[in-house]
Amino acid sequence: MADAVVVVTLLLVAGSATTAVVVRDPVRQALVLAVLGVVLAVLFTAVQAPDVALSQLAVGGALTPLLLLLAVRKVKRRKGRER
Amino acid sequence: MDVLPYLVAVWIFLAGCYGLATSRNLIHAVGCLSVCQSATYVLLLAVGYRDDATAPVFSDIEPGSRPVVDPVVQALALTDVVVGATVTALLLALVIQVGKRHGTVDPDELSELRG
Amino acid sequence: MNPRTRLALVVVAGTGLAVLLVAACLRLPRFGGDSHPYGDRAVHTSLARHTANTVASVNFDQRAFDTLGEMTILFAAVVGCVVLLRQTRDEHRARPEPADVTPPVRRYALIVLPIALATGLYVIAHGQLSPGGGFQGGVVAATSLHLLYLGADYRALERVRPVGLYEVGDAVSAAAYVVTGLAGLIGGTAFLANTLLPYGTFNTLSSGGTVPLLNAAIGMEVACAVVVLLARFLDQAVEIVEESGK
Amino acid sequence: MNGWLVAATVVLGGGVGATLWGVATGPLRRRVVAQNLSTALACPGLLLLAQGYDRPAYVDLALVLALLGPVGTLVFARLLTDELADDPPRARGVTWAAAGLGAAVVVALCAAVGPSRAMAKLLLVGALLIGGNVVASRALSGGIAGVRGG
Repeated sequence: MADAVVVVTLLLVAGSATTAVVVRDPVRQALVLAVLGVVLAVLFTAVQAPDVALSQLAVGGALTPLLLLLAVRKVKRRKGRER
Repeated sequence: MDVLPYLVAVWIFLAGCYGLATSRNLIHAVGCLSVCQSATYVLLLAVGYRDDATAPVFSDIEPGSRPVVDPVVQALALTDVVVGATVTALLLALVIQVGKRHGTVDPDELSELRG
Repeated sequence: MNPRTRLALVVVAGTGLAVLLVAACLRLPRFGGDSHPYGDRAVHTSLARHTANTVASVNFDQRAFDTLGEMTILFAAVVGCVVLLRQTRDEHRARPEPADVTPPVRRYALIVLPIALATGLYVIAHGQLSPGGGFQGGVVAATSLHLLYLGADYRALERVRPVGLYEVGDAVSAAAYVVTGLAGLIGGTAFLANTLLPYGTFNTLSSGGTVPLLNAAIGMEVACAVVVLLARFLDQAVEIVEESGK
Repeated sequence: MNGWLVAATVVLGGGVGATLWGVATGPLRRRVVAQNLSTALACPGLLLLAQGYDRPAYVDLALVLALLGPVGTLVFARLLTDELADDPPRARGVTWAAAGLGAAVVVALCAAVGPSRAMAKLLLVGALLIGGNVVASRALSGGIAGVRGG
Protein backbone atom coordinates (compact mmCIF):
# COMPACT_ATOMS: atom_id res chain seq x y z
CA MET A 1 0.00 0.00 0.00
CA ALA A 2 2.87 2.35 0.77
CA ASP A 3 4.18 1.73 -2.76
CA ALA A 4 0.86 2.85 -4.25
CA VAL A 5 1.19 6.25 -2.55
CA VAL A 6 4.77 6.56 -3.84
CA VAL A 7 3.73 5.68 -7.41
CA VAL A 8 0.77 8.09 -7.43
CA THR A 9 2.81 11.00 -6.07
CA LEU A 10 5.68 10.21 -8.48
CA LEU A 11 3.30 10.45 -11.43
CA LEU A 12 1.86 13.69 -10.03
CA VAL A 13 5.38 15.15 -9.72
CA ALA A 14 6.27 14.08 -13.27
CA GLY A 15 3.06 15.65 -14.58
CA SER A 16 3.46 18.95 -12.77
CA ALA A 17 7.15 19.20 -13.71
CA THR A 18 6.29 18.68 -17.37
CA THR A 19 3.50 21.26 -17.08
CA ALA A 20 5.87 23.75 -15.45
CA VAL A 21 8.15 23.43 -18.48
CA VAL A 22 5.43 23.50 -21.15
CA VAL A 23 3.66 26.58 -19.77
CA ARG A 24 5.51 29.53 -21.33
CA ASP A 25 4.01 32.51 -19.47
CA PRO A 26 6.04 33.27 -16.28
CA VAL A 27 2.94 34.12 -14.23
CA ARG A 28 1.21 30.86 -15.10
CA GLN A 29 4.50 29.02 -14.57
CA ALA A 30 4.74 30.50 -11.05
CA LEU A 31 1.32 29.00 -10.32
CA VAL A 32 2.37 25.58 -11.62
CA LEU A 33 5.67 25.78 -9.67
CA ALA A 34 3.68 26.44 -6.49
CA VAL A 35 1.65 23.29 -7.14
CA LEU A 36 4.87 21.40 -8.01
CA GLY A 37 6.31 22.47 -4.63
CA VAL A 38 3.32 21.06 -2.75
CA VAL A 39 3.30 17.81 -4.75
CA LEU A 40 7.05 17.38 -4.21
CA ALA A 41 6.53 17.83 -0.46
CA VAL A 42 3.89 15.07 -0.54
CA LEU A 43 6.26 12.80 -2.47
CA PHE A 44 9.01 13.43 0.08
CA THR A 45 6.58 12.46 2.86
CA ALA A 46 5.70 9.28 0.97
CA VAL A 47 9.42 8.45 0.70
CA GLN A 48 9.72 8.99 4.47
CA ALA A 49 11.72 12.25 4.34
CA PRO A 50 9.73 14.68 6.53
CA ASP A 51 12.58 17.15 7.00
CA VAL A 52 13.01 17.60 3.25
CA ALA A 53 9.23 17.80 2.82
CA LEU A 54 9.07 20.57 5.44
CA SER A 55 11.88 22.41 3.68
CA GLN A 56 10.17 22.08 0.28
CA LEU A 57 6.85 23.26 1.74
CA ALA A 58 8.43 26.34 3.26
CA VAL A 59 10.38 27.21 0.10
CA GLY A 60 8.07 26.08 -2.69
CA GLY A 61 4.82 27.21 -1.04
CA ALA A 62 5.31 30.94 -0.62
CA LEU A 63 8.92 32.00 -1.15
CA THR A 64 9.59 30.96 -4.76
CA PRO A 65 6.24 32.20 -6.16
CA LEU A 66 6.72 35.54 -4.36
CA LEU A 67 10.21 35.97 -5.86
CA LEU A 68 9.03 35.00 -9.36
CA LEU A 69 6.03 37.33 -9.30
CA LEU A 70 8.07 40.27 -7.96
CA ALA A 71 10.58 39.74 -10.78
CA VAL A 72 7.75 39.58 -13.35
CA ARG A 73 6.20 42.76 -11.94
CA LYS A 74 9.55 44.61 -12.07
CA VAL A 75 10.31 43.50 -15.65
CA LYS A 76 6.74 44.12 -16.88
CA ARG A 77 6.60 47.60 -15.29
CA ARG A 78 9.72 48.64 -17.23
CA LYS A 79 8.46 47.24 -20.55
CA GLY A 80 4.98 48.73 -20.00
CA ARG A 81 6.31 52.29 -19.92
CA GLU A 82 8.08 52.08 -23.30
CA ARG A 83 5.04 50.95 -25.30
CA MET B 1 8.38 -0.23 -9.49
CA ASP B 2 12.04 -1.05 -8.91
CA VAL B 3 13.24 1.59 -11.36
CA LEU B 4 10.27 3.99 -11.71
CA PRO B 5 11.55 6.72 -9.34
CA TYR B 6 14.89 6.88 -11.13
CA LEU B 7 13.16 7.14 -14.52
CA VAL B 8 10.87 9.90 -13.20
CA ALA B 9 13.95 11.80 -11.96
CA VAL B 10 15.57 11.42 -15.41
CA TRP B 11 12.35 12.57 -17.11
CA ILE B 12 12.06 15.68 -14.90
CA PHE B 13 15.72 16.54 -15.50
CA LEU B 14 15.38 16.22 -19.28
CA ALA B 15 12.13 18.20 -19.29
CA GLY B 16 13.83 20.96 -17.30
CA CYS B 17 16.80 21.01 -19.68
CA TYR B 18 14.51 21.15 -22.71
CA GLY B 19 12.59 24.08 -21.16
CA LEU B 20 15.83 25.84 -20.26
CA ALA B 21 17.21 25.52 -23.80
CA THR B 22 14.10 26.58 -25.69
CA SER B 23 12.82 29.28 -23.34
CA ARG B 24 11.95 32.70 -24.77
CA ASN B 25 11.79 34.45 -21.38
CA LEU B 26 14.60 34.47 -18.82
CA ILE B 27 12.19 34.28 -15.87
CA HIS B 28 10.66 31.17 -17.45
CA ALA B 29 14.19 29.79 -17.84
CA VAL B 30 14.87 30.31 -14.10
CA GLY B 31 11.67 28.36 -13.37
CA CYS B 32 12.84 25.53 -15.61
CA LEU B 33 16.17 25.50 -13.78
CA SER B 34 14.37 25.00 -10.46
CA VAL B 35 12.52 22.09 -12.10
CA CYS B 36 15.91 20.59 -13.00
CA GLN B 37 17.00 21.01 -9.37
CA SER B 38 13.94 19.21 -8.07
CA ALA B 39 14.91 16.25 -10.25
CA THR B 40 18.06 15.87 -8.13
CA TYR B 41 16.00 15.80 -4.92
CA VAL B 42 13.79 13.01 -6.31
CA LEU B 43 16.82 10.97 -7.35
CA LEU B 44 18.64 11.49 -4.03
CA LEU B 45 15.67 10.45 -1.91
CA ALA B 46 14.85 7.52 -4.18
CA VAL B 47 18.38 6.19 -3.65
CA GLY B 48 17.97 6.40 0.13
CA TYR B 49 14.60 4.64 0.37
CA ARG B 50 14.13 1.28 2.11
CA ASP B 51 10.94 -0.80 1.78
CA ASP B 52 8.39 -0.38 4.64
CA ALA B 53 10.92 1.65 6.60
CA THR B 54 10.22 4.93 8.38
CA ALA B 55 12.01 8.24 8.83
CA PRO B 56 15.17 8.21 11.00
CA VAL B 57 13.55 10.66 13.45
CA PHE B 58 13.15 9.13 16.90
CA SER B 59 11.10 11.82 18.63
CA ASP B 60 7.96 9.67 18.63
CA ILE B 61 9.22 6.07 18.10
CA GLU B 62 11.71 3.88 19.95
CA PRO B 63 15.14 3.79 18.22
CA GLY B 64 15.71 0.40 16.64
CA SER B 65 12.03 -0.59 16.80
CA ARG B 66 11.45 -0.03 13.06
CA PRO B 67 13.77 -0.08 10.01
CA VAL B 68 14.73 3.44 8.92
CA VAL B 69 15.61 5.03 5.60
CA ASP B 70 18.99 6.62 4.86
CA PRO B 71 19.40 10.00 6.69
CA VAL B 72 22.53 11.07 4.79
CA VAL B 73 20.73 11.66 1.48
CA GLN B 74 17.98 13.52 3.36
CA ALA B 75 20.56 15.87 4.89
CA LEU B 76 21.98 16.53 1.41
CA ALA B 77 18.56 17.24 -0.10
CA LEU B 78 17.42 19.33 2.86
CA THR B 79 20.14 21.98 2.64
CA ASP B 80 20.02 21.89 -1.16
CA VAL B 81 16.35 22.96 -1.23
CA VAL B 82 17.00 26.13 0.75
CA VAL B 83 20.25 27.00 -1.01
CA GLY B 84 18.49 26.38 -4.33
CA ALA B 85 15.88 28.99 -3.39
CA THR B 86 18.48 31.65 -2.65
CA VAL B 87 20.37 30.84 -5.86
CA THR B 88 17.07 31.20 -7.74
CA ALA B 89 16.71 34.62 -6.10
CA LEU B 90 20.22 35.58 -7.24
CA LEU B 91 19.38 34.49 -10.81
CA LEU B 92 16.17 36.53 -10.72
CA ALA B 93 18.16 39.54 -9.52
CA LEU B 94 20.43 39.07 -12.56
CA VAL B 95 17.36 38.84 -14.82
CA ILE B 96 16.01 42.10 -13.34
CA GLN B 97 19.35 43.76 -14.07
CA VAL B 98 19.30 42.42 -17.65
CA GLY B 99 15.77 43.73 -18.02
CA LYS B 100 16.85 47.11 -16.67
CA ARG B 101 19.94 47.46 -18.85
CA HIS B 102 18.67 45.93 -22.13
CA GLY B 103 14.95 46.53 -21.83
CA THR B 104 14.13 42.91 -22.73
CA VAL B 105 14.36 39.46 -21.14
CA ASP B 106 14.16 37.42 -24.34
CA PRO B 107 17.50 35.57 -24.72
CA ASP B 108 17.33 35.73 -28.54
CA GLU B 109 16.81 39.50 -28.58
CA LEU B 110 19.64 39.90 -26.06
CA SER B 111 22.23 38.23 -28.29
CA GLU B 112 21.11 40.39 -31.23
CA LEU B 113 21.55 43.58 -29.19
CA ARG B 114 25.20 42.86 -28.51
CA GLY B 115 25.90 41.55 -32.01
CA MET C 1 22.50 30.02 -34.15
CA ASN C 2 18.84 30.43 -35.02
CA PRO C 3 16.25 28.65 -32.90
CA ARG C 4 15.82 25.94 -35.53
CA THR C 5 19.37 24.59 -35.29
CA ARG C 6 19.38 25.08 -31.52
CA LEU C 7 16.24 22.96 -31.16
CA ALA C 8 17.75 20.24 -33.35
CA LEU C 9 20.92 20.27 -31.24
CA VAL C 10 18.87 20.08 -28.03
CA VAL C 11 16.86 17.13 -29.34
CA VAL C 12 19.93 15.21 -30.49
CA ALA C 13 21.94 15.84 -27.32
CA GLY C 14 18.88 15.20 -25.16
CA THR C 15 18.21 11.84 -26.77
CA GLY C 16 21.82 10.76 -26.30
CA LEU C 17 21.75 11.85 -22.65
CA ALA C 18 18.41 10.13 -22.13
CA VAL C 19 19.72 6.83 -23.48
CA LEU C 20 22.77 6.98 -21.21
CA LEU C 21 20.73 7.97 -18.13
CA VAL C 22 18.15 5.23 -18.66
CA ALA C 23 20.90 2.68 -19.13
CA ALA C 24 22.43 3.87 -15.85
CA CYS C 25 19.07 3.70 -14.08
CA LEU C 26 18.59 0.08 -15.11
CA ARG C 27 21.84 -0.87 -13.37
CA LEU C 28 21.15 1.02 -10.13
CA PRO C 29 20.30 -1.09 -7.06
CA ARG C 30 16.58 -1.82 -6.65
CA PHE C 31 14.39 1.04 -5.35
CA GLY C 32 13.75 0.22 -1.68
CA GLY C 33 16.77 -2.09 -1.39
CA ASP C 34 18.25 -2.96 1.99
CA SER C 35 21.93 -1.98 1.62
CA HIS C 36 22.42 1.51 3.14
CA PRO C 37 25.91 1.36 4.72
CA TYR C 38 26.23 5.12 5.32
CA GLY C 39 22.71 5.37 6.68
CA ASP C 40 23.20 2.67 9.32
CA ARG C 41 26.46 4.22 10.53
CA ALA C 42 24.90 7.71 10.63
CA VAL C 43 21.98 6.45 12.71
CA HIS C 44 24.37 4.64 15.07
CA THR C 45 26.51 7.76 15.59
CA SER C 46 23.45 9.97 16.04
CA LEU C 47 22.04 7.70 18.74
CA ALA C 48 25.46 7.53 20.42
CA ARG C 49 25.33 11.33 20.73
CA HIS C 50 21.73 11.36 22.00
CA THR C 51 20.40 13.31 18.99
CA ALA C 52 16.85 12.17 18.23
CA ASN C 53 16.64 13.63 14.70
CA THR C 54 19.38 11.77 12.77
CA VAL C 55 19.09 14.16 9.82
CA ALA C 56 19.93 17.10 12.11
CA SER C 57 22.79 15.07 13.56
CA VAL C 58 24.15 14.44 10.05
CA ASN C 59 23.75 18.10 9.13
CA PHE C 60 25.11 19.75 12.27
CA ASP C 61 27.33 17.13 13.83
CA GLN C 62 28.76 14.58 11.42
CA ARG C 63 28.88 16.91 8.37
CA ALA C 64 28.99 20.28 10.18
CA PHE C 65 31.83 21.47 7.96
CA ASP C 66 29.74 20.90 4.82
CA THR C 67 26.88 22.84 6.38
CA LEU C 68 29.38 25.67 6.90
CA GLY C 69 29.91 25.56 3.13
CA GLU C 70 26.14 25.55 2.49
CA MET C 71 25.73 28.56 4.78
CA THR C 72 28.51 30.40 2.95
CA ILE C 73 26.78 29.79 -0.41
CA LEU C 74 23.56 31.13 1.09
CA PHE C 75 25.35 34.19 2.48
CA ALA C 76 27.11 34.84 -0.86
CA ALA C 77 23.81 34.59 -2.77
CA VAL C 78 22.21 37.15 -0.46
CA VAL C 79 25.19 39.52 -0.75
CA GLY C 80 24.99 39.13 -4.53
CA CYS C 81 21.30 40.04 -4.52
CA VAL C 82 21.87 43.05 -2.27
CA VAL C 83 24.57 44.36 -4.60
CA LEU C 84 22.59 43.71 -7.78
CA LEU C 85 19.29 45.14 -6.57
CA ARG C 86 20.62 48.37 -5.06
CA GLN C 87 19.02 51.67 -6.03
CA THR C 88 21.16 53.25 -8.77
CA ARG C 89 21.65 57.00 -9.29
CA ASP C 90 19.01 57.30 -11.99
CA GLU C 91 16.25 55.83 -9.80
CA HIS C 92 14.16 57.31 -7.02
CA ARG C 93 11.79 55.84 -4.47
CA ALA C 94 8.08 56.49 -5.15
CA ARG C 95 5.97 55.89 -2.04
CA PRO C 96 3.29 53.30 -3.02
CA GLU C 97 -0.29 54.12 -2.02
CA PRO C 98 -1.58 51.48 0.42
CA ALA C 99 -3.77 48.84 -1.24
CA ASP C 100 -7.19 48.69 0.43
CA VAL C 101 -7.54 45.14 1.74
CA THR C 102 -10.97 43.95 2.88
CA PRO C 103 -11.22 43.47 6.68
CA PRO C 104 -11.43 39.63 6.72
CA VAL C 105 -8.17 39.28 4.79
CA ARG C 106 -6.50 41.88 7.00
CA ARG C 107 -7.77 40.17 10.17
CA TYR C 108 -6.61 36.77 8.89
CA ALA C 109 -3.12 38.13 8.15
CA LEU C 110 -2.82 39.73 11.60
CA ILE C 111 -4.09 36.56 13.35
CA VAL C 112 -1.95 34.07 11.42
CA LEU C 113 1.25 36.13 11.55
CA PRO C 114 2.07 35.40 15.22
CA ILE C 115 1.01 31.74 14.84
CA ALA C 116 3.27 31.28 11.80
CA LEU C 117 6.14 33.07 13.54
CA ALA C 118 5.70 30.85 16.61
CA THR C 119 5.58 27.75 14.40
CA GLY C 120 8.77 28.84 12.64
CA LEU C 121 10.58 29.31 15.94
CA TYR C 122 9.13 25.98 17.20
CA VAL C 123 10.46 24.22 14.08
CA ILE C 124 13.91 25.74 14.67
CA ALA C 125 13.94 24.94 18.40
CA HIS C 126 12.82 21.31 17.93
CA GLY C 127 15.29 20.88 15.09
CA GLN C 128 17.24 18.10 16.70
CA LEU C 129 14.17 16.22 17.97
CA SER C 130 11.21 16.19 15.58
CA PRO C 131 11.25 16.86 11.81
CA GLY C 132 12.50 20.38 11.20
CA GLY C 133 15.63 22.38 11.81
CA GLY C 134 17.29 25.69 11.25
CA PHE C 135 16.87 25.72 7.49
CA GLN C 136 13.10 25.01 7.41
CA GLY C 137 12.20 27.05 10.50
CA GLY C 138 14.15 30.04 9.24
CA VAL C 139 12.23 30.13 5.97
CA VAL C 140 8.86 29.68 7.71
CA ALA C 141 9.59 32.49 10.18
CA ALA C 142 10.84 34.84 7.46
CA THR C 143 7.87 34.15 5.18
CA SER C 144 5.41 34.72 8.01
CA LEU C 145 6.81 38.23 8.55
CA HIS C 146 5.71 39.14 5.01
CA LEU C 147 2.09 38.42 5.84
CA LEU C 148 2.08 42.07 6.87
CA TYR C 149 2.80 43.06 3.26
CA LEU C 150 0.31 40.53 1.88
CA GLY C 151 -2.41 41.35 4.38
CA ALA C 152 -1.83 45.05 4.94
CA ASP C 153 0.54 47.12 2.82
CA TYR C 154 4.21 47.65 2.21
CA ARG C 155 4.62 50.59 4.57
CA ALA C 156 3.28 48.53 7.48
CA LEU C 157 5.93 45.91 6.73
CA GLU C 158 8.70 48.48 6.46
CA ARG C 159 7.81 49.99 9.84
CA VAL C 160 8.04 46.58 11.53
CA ARG C 161 11.09 45.22 9.70
CA PRO C 162 14.23 47.45 9.79
CA VAL C 163 16.36 45.86 7.05
CA GLY C 164 19.66 47.04 8.57
CA LEU C 165 18.96 45.05 11.71
CA TYR C 166 18.40 41.90 9.68
CA GLU C 167 21.56 42.39 7.66
CA VAL C 168 23.53 42.65 10.92
CA GLY C 169 21.63 39.60 12.24
CA ASP C 170 22.61 37.67 9.12
CA ALA C 171 26.29 38.45 9.62
CA VAL C 172 26.18 37.83 13.39
CA SER C 173 24.57 34.40 13.04
CA ALA C 174 27.02 33.39 10.32
CA ALA C 175 29.85 34.43 12.64
CA ALA C 176 28.21 32.58 15.54
CA TYR C 177 28.33 29.35 13.55
CA VAL C 178 32.05 29.78 12.89
CA VAL C 179 32.78 30.81 16.50
CA THR C 180 31.00 27.70 17.80
CA GLY C 181 33.27 25.71 15.54
CA LEU C 182 36.35 27.55 16.77
CA ALA C 183 35.27 26.84 20.33
CA GLY C 184 35.79 23.16 19.50
CA LEU C 185 39.26 24.02 18.26
CA ILE C 186 40.03 25.99 21.44
CA GLY C 187 38.61 23.16 23.53
CA GLY C 188 41.41 20.95 22.27
CA THR C 189 39.49 18.88 19.71
CA ALA C 190 38.80 19.50 16.03
CA PHE C 191 36.99 22.42 14.36
CA LEU C 192 33.19 21.98 14.65
CA ALA C 193 33.68 18.76 16.65
CA ASN C 194 30.76 17.85 18.88
CA THR C 195 32.83 17.00 21.97
CA LEU C 196 32.51 20.22 23.95
CA LEU C 197 29.13 20.02 25.61
CA PRO C 198 27.64 16.99 27.37
CA TYR C 199 25.17 15.12 25.14
CA GLY C 200 22.36 15.40 27.69
CA THR C 201 19.43 12.99 28.00
CA PHE C 202 17.91 11.59 24.81
CA ASN C 203 14.94 13.34 23.20
CA THR C 204 15.16 16.52 25.30
CA LEU C 205 15.73 20.07 24.10
CA SER C 206 19.27 20.22 25.44
CA SER C 207 20.38 16.90 24.00
CA GLY C 208 23.00 16.51 21.30
CA GLY C 209 25.87 18.71 22.47
CA THR C 210 26.54 21.55 20.02
CA VAL C 211 23.80 20.48 17.58
CA PRO C 212 21.15 22.83 19.09
CA LEU C 213 23.62 25.75 19.02
CA LEU C 214 24.57 25.25 15.37
CA ASN C 215 20.91 24.65 14.58
CA ALA C 216 19.89 27.97 16.16
CA ALA C 217 22.71 29.81 14.35
CA ILE C 218 21.60 28.40 10.99
CA GLY C 219 17.95 29.15 11.79
CA MET C 220 18.69 32.80 12.54
CA GLU C 221 21.00 33.07 9.52
CA VAL C 222 18.40 31.65 7.08
CA ALA C 223 15.59 33.78 8.55
CA CYS C 224 17.64 37.01 8.29
CA ALA C 225 18.89 36.05 4.82
CA VAL C 226 15.37 35.47 3.46
CA VAL C 227 14.08 38.72 5.03
CA VAL C 228 16.94 40.72 3.46
CA LEU C 229 16.39 38.97 0.12
CA LEU C 230 12.66 39.71 0.04
CA ALA C 231 13.28 43.27 1.25
CA ARG C 232 15.50 43.94 -1.77
CA PHE C 233 13.05 42.33 -4.18
CA LEU C 234 10.07 44.20 -2.70
CA ASP C 235 11.96 47.50 -2.87
CA GLN C 236 12.69 46.93 -6.54
CA ALA C 237 9.21 45.76 -7.46
CA VAL C 238 7.15 48.14 -5.35
CA GLU C 239 9.10 51.29 -4.66
CA ILE C 240 12.05 52.01 -6.90
CA VAL C 241 11.03 53.72 -10.17
CA GLU C 242 13.12 54.82 -13.16
CA GLU C 243 13.97 58.50 -13.17
CA SER C 244 13.51 59.25 -16.87
CA GLY C 245 11.27 57.14 -19.12
CA LYS C 246 14.41 55.40 -20.45
CA MET D 1 -4.64 -2.99 3.73
CA ASN D 2 -4.09 0.27 5.60
CA GLY D 3 -7.30 2.25 5.20
CA TRP D 4 -5.68 5.57 5.92
CA LEU D 5 -3.18 5.14 3.09
CA VAL D 6 -5.99 4.17 0.69
CA ALA D 7 -7.86 7.36 1.64
CA ALA D 8 -4.64 9.38 1.26
CA THR D 9 -4.04 7.90 -2.19
CA VAL D 10 -7.58 8.79 -3.28
CA VAL D 11 -7.37 12.36 -1.91
CA LEU D 12 -3.93 12.94 -3.41
CA GLY D 13 -4.39 11.12 -6.71
CA GLY D 14 -7.91 12.37 -7.39
CA GLY D 15 -8.00 15.76 -5.67
CA VAL D 16 -4.50 17.08 -6.19
CA GLY D 17 -4.43 15.50 -9.66
CA ALA D 18 -7.57 17.45 -10.58
CA THR D 19 -6.08 20.70 -9.27
CA LEU D 20 -2.93 20.01 -11.31
CA TRP D 21 -5.08 19.70 -14.43
CA GLY D 22 -6.94 22.85 -13.34
CA VAL D 23 -3.73 24.85 -12.94
CA ALA D 24 -2.36 23.63 -16.26
CA THR D 25 -5.28 24.65 -18.47
CA GLY D 26 -8.03 27.23 -18.63
CA PRO D 27 -8.23 30.96 -17.88
CA LEU D 28 -6.02 32.59 -15.27
CA ARG D 29 -8.87 32.94 -12.74
CA ARG D 30 -9.44 29.16 -12.74
CA ARG D 31 -5.73 28.45 -12.43
CA VAL D 32 -5.43 30.63 -9.33
CA VAL D 33 -8.40 28.86 -7.73
CA ALA D 34 -6.85 25.50 -8.64
CA GLN D 35 -3.60 26.52 -6.90
CA ASN D 36 -5.56 27.44 -3.78
CA LEU D 37 -7.36 24.08 -3.91
CA SER D 38 -4.10 22.16 -4.33
CA THR D 39 -2.97 23.20 -0.83
CA ALA D 40 -6.51 22.79 0.53
CA LEU D 41 -6.45 19.14 -0.62
CA ALA D 42 -2.77 18.32 0.02
CA CYS D 43 -3.09 19.17 3.74
CA PRO D 44 -5.72 16.47 4.49
CA GLY D 45 -3.61 14.12 2.35
CA LEU D 46 -0.62 14.78 4.59
CA LEU D 47 -2.73 14.24 7.70
CA LEU D 48 -3.95 10.89 6.35
CA LEU D 49 -0.37 9.89 5.48
CA ALA D 50 0.75 10.81 9.01
CA GLN D 51 -1.95 8.54 10.46
CA GLY D 52 -1.34 5.81 7.84
CA TYR D 53 2.40 5.66 8.60
CA ASP D 54 1.62 5.75 12.35
CA ARG D 55 3.99 8.71 12.84
CA PRO D 56 2.51 11.57 14.93
CA ALA D 57 5.65 13.63 14.14
CA TYR D 58 4.45 14.09 10.53
CA VAL D 59 1.54 16.29 11.68
CA ASP D 60 4.03 19.19 11.83
CA LEU D 61 4.14 19.00 8.03
CA ALA D 62 0.39 19.46 7.75
CA LEU D 63 0.58 22.31 10.28
CA VAL D 64 3.17 24.21 8.20
CA LEU D 65 1.22 23.52 5.00
CA ALA D 66 -2.01 24.76 6.63
CA LEU D 67 -0.13 27.96 7.52
CA LEU D 68 1.85 28.60 4.34
CA GLY D 69 -0.64 27.29 1.76
CA PRO D 70 -3.05 30.23 2.09
CA VAL D 71 -0.04 32.60 2.31
CA GLY D 72 1.04 31.37 -1.13
CA THR D 73 -2.43 32.04 -2.47
CA LEU D 74 -2.39 35.50 -0.86
CA VAL D 75 0.85 36.14 -2.75
CA PHE D 76 -0.95 35.46 -6.02
CA ALA D 77 -4.02 37.44 -4.97
CA ARG D 78 -1.87 40.40 -3.97
CA LEU D 79 0.44 40.51 -6.98
CA LEU D 80 -2.03 39.56 -9.71
CA THR D 81 -4.78 42.02 -8.76
CA ASP D 82 -4.75 43.81 -12.11
CA GLU D 83 -4.77 40.57 -14.16
CA LEU D 84 -7.61 39.20 -12.03
CA ALA D 85 -9.53 42.47 -11.86
CA ASP D 86 -11.40 42.03 -15.16
CA ASP D 87 -12.91 38.58 -14.44
CA PRO D 88 -12.54 37.82 -10.75
CA PRO D 89 -12.61 34.10 -9.87
CA ARG D 90 -15.98 32.81 -8.59
CA ALA D 91 -15.25 29.60 -6.65
CA ARG D 92 -17.50 29.57 -3.60
CA GLY D 93 -18.77 26.01 -4.14
CA VAL D 94 -15.44 24.34 -4.81
CA THR D 95 -13.70 26.06 -1.92
CA TRP D 96 -16.41 25.05 0.54
CA ALA D 97 -16.30 21.49 -0.83
CA ALA D 98 -12.53 21.32 -0.18
CA ALA D 99 -13.06 22.85 3.28
CA GLY D 100 -15.74 20.23 3.94
CA LEU D 101 -13.38 17.43 2.93
CA GLY D 102 -10.68 18.88 5.21
CA ALA D 103 -13.14 19.01 8.10
CA ALA D 104 -14.27 15.43 7.48
CA VAL D 105 -10.66 14.18 7.46
CA VAL D 106 -9.81 16.07 10.67
CA VAL D 107 -12.92 14.72 12.44
CA ALA D 108 -12.13 11.16 11.34
CA LEU D 109 -8.55 11.49 12.57
CA CYS D 110 -9.67 12.99 15.90
CA ALA D 111 -11.96 10.01 16.36
CA ALA D 112 -9.06 7.66 15.61
CA VAL D 113 -6.53 9.50 17.78
CA GLY D 114 -8.74 10.00 20.83
CA PRO D 115 -8.71 12.97 23.22
CA SER D 116 -5.06 13.96 23.79
CA ARG D 117 -2.52 16.64 22.91
CA ALA D 118 -2.35 15.19 19.39
CA MET D 119 -6.08 15.81 18.98
CA ALA D 120 -5.62 19.46 19.99
CA LYS D 121 -2.91 19.79 17.34
CA LEU D 122 -5.18 18.20 14.74
CA LEU D 123 -7.99 20.63 15.57
CA LEU D 124 -5.55 23.54 15.26
CA VAL D 125 -4.45 22.30 11.84
CA GLY D 126 -8.08 21.88 10.77
CA ALA D 127 -9.04 25.38 11.93
CA LEU D 128 -6.04 26.98 10.22
CA LEU D 129 -6.67 25.01 7.03
CA ILE D 130 -10.37 25.85 6.65
CA GLY D 131 -10.00 29.46 7.79
CA GLY D 132 -6.99 30.02 5.58
CA ASN D 133 -8.47 28.61 2.43
CA VAL D 134 -11.80 30.40 2.78
CA VAL D 135 -10.05 33.74 3.37
CA ALA D 136 -7.63 33.06 0.51
CA SER D 137 -10.44 32.32 -1.92
CA ARG D 138 -12.19 35.50 -0.77
CA ALA D 139 -8.95 37.45 -1.32
CA LEU D 140 -8.78 35.98 -4.82
CA SER D 141 -12.28 37.07 -5.77
CA GLY D 142 -11.65 40.76 -5.28
CA GLY D 143 -10.57 40.85 -1.64
CA ILE D 144 -7.62 43.07 -2.51
CA ALA D 145 -8.32 46.08 -4.71
CA GLY D 146 -4.97 46.71 -6.35
CA VAL D 147 -3.65 50.27 -6.36
CA ARG D 148 -0.61 51.52 -8.28
CA GLY D 149 2.42 50.10 -6.47
CA GLY D 150 0.41 48.93 -3.44
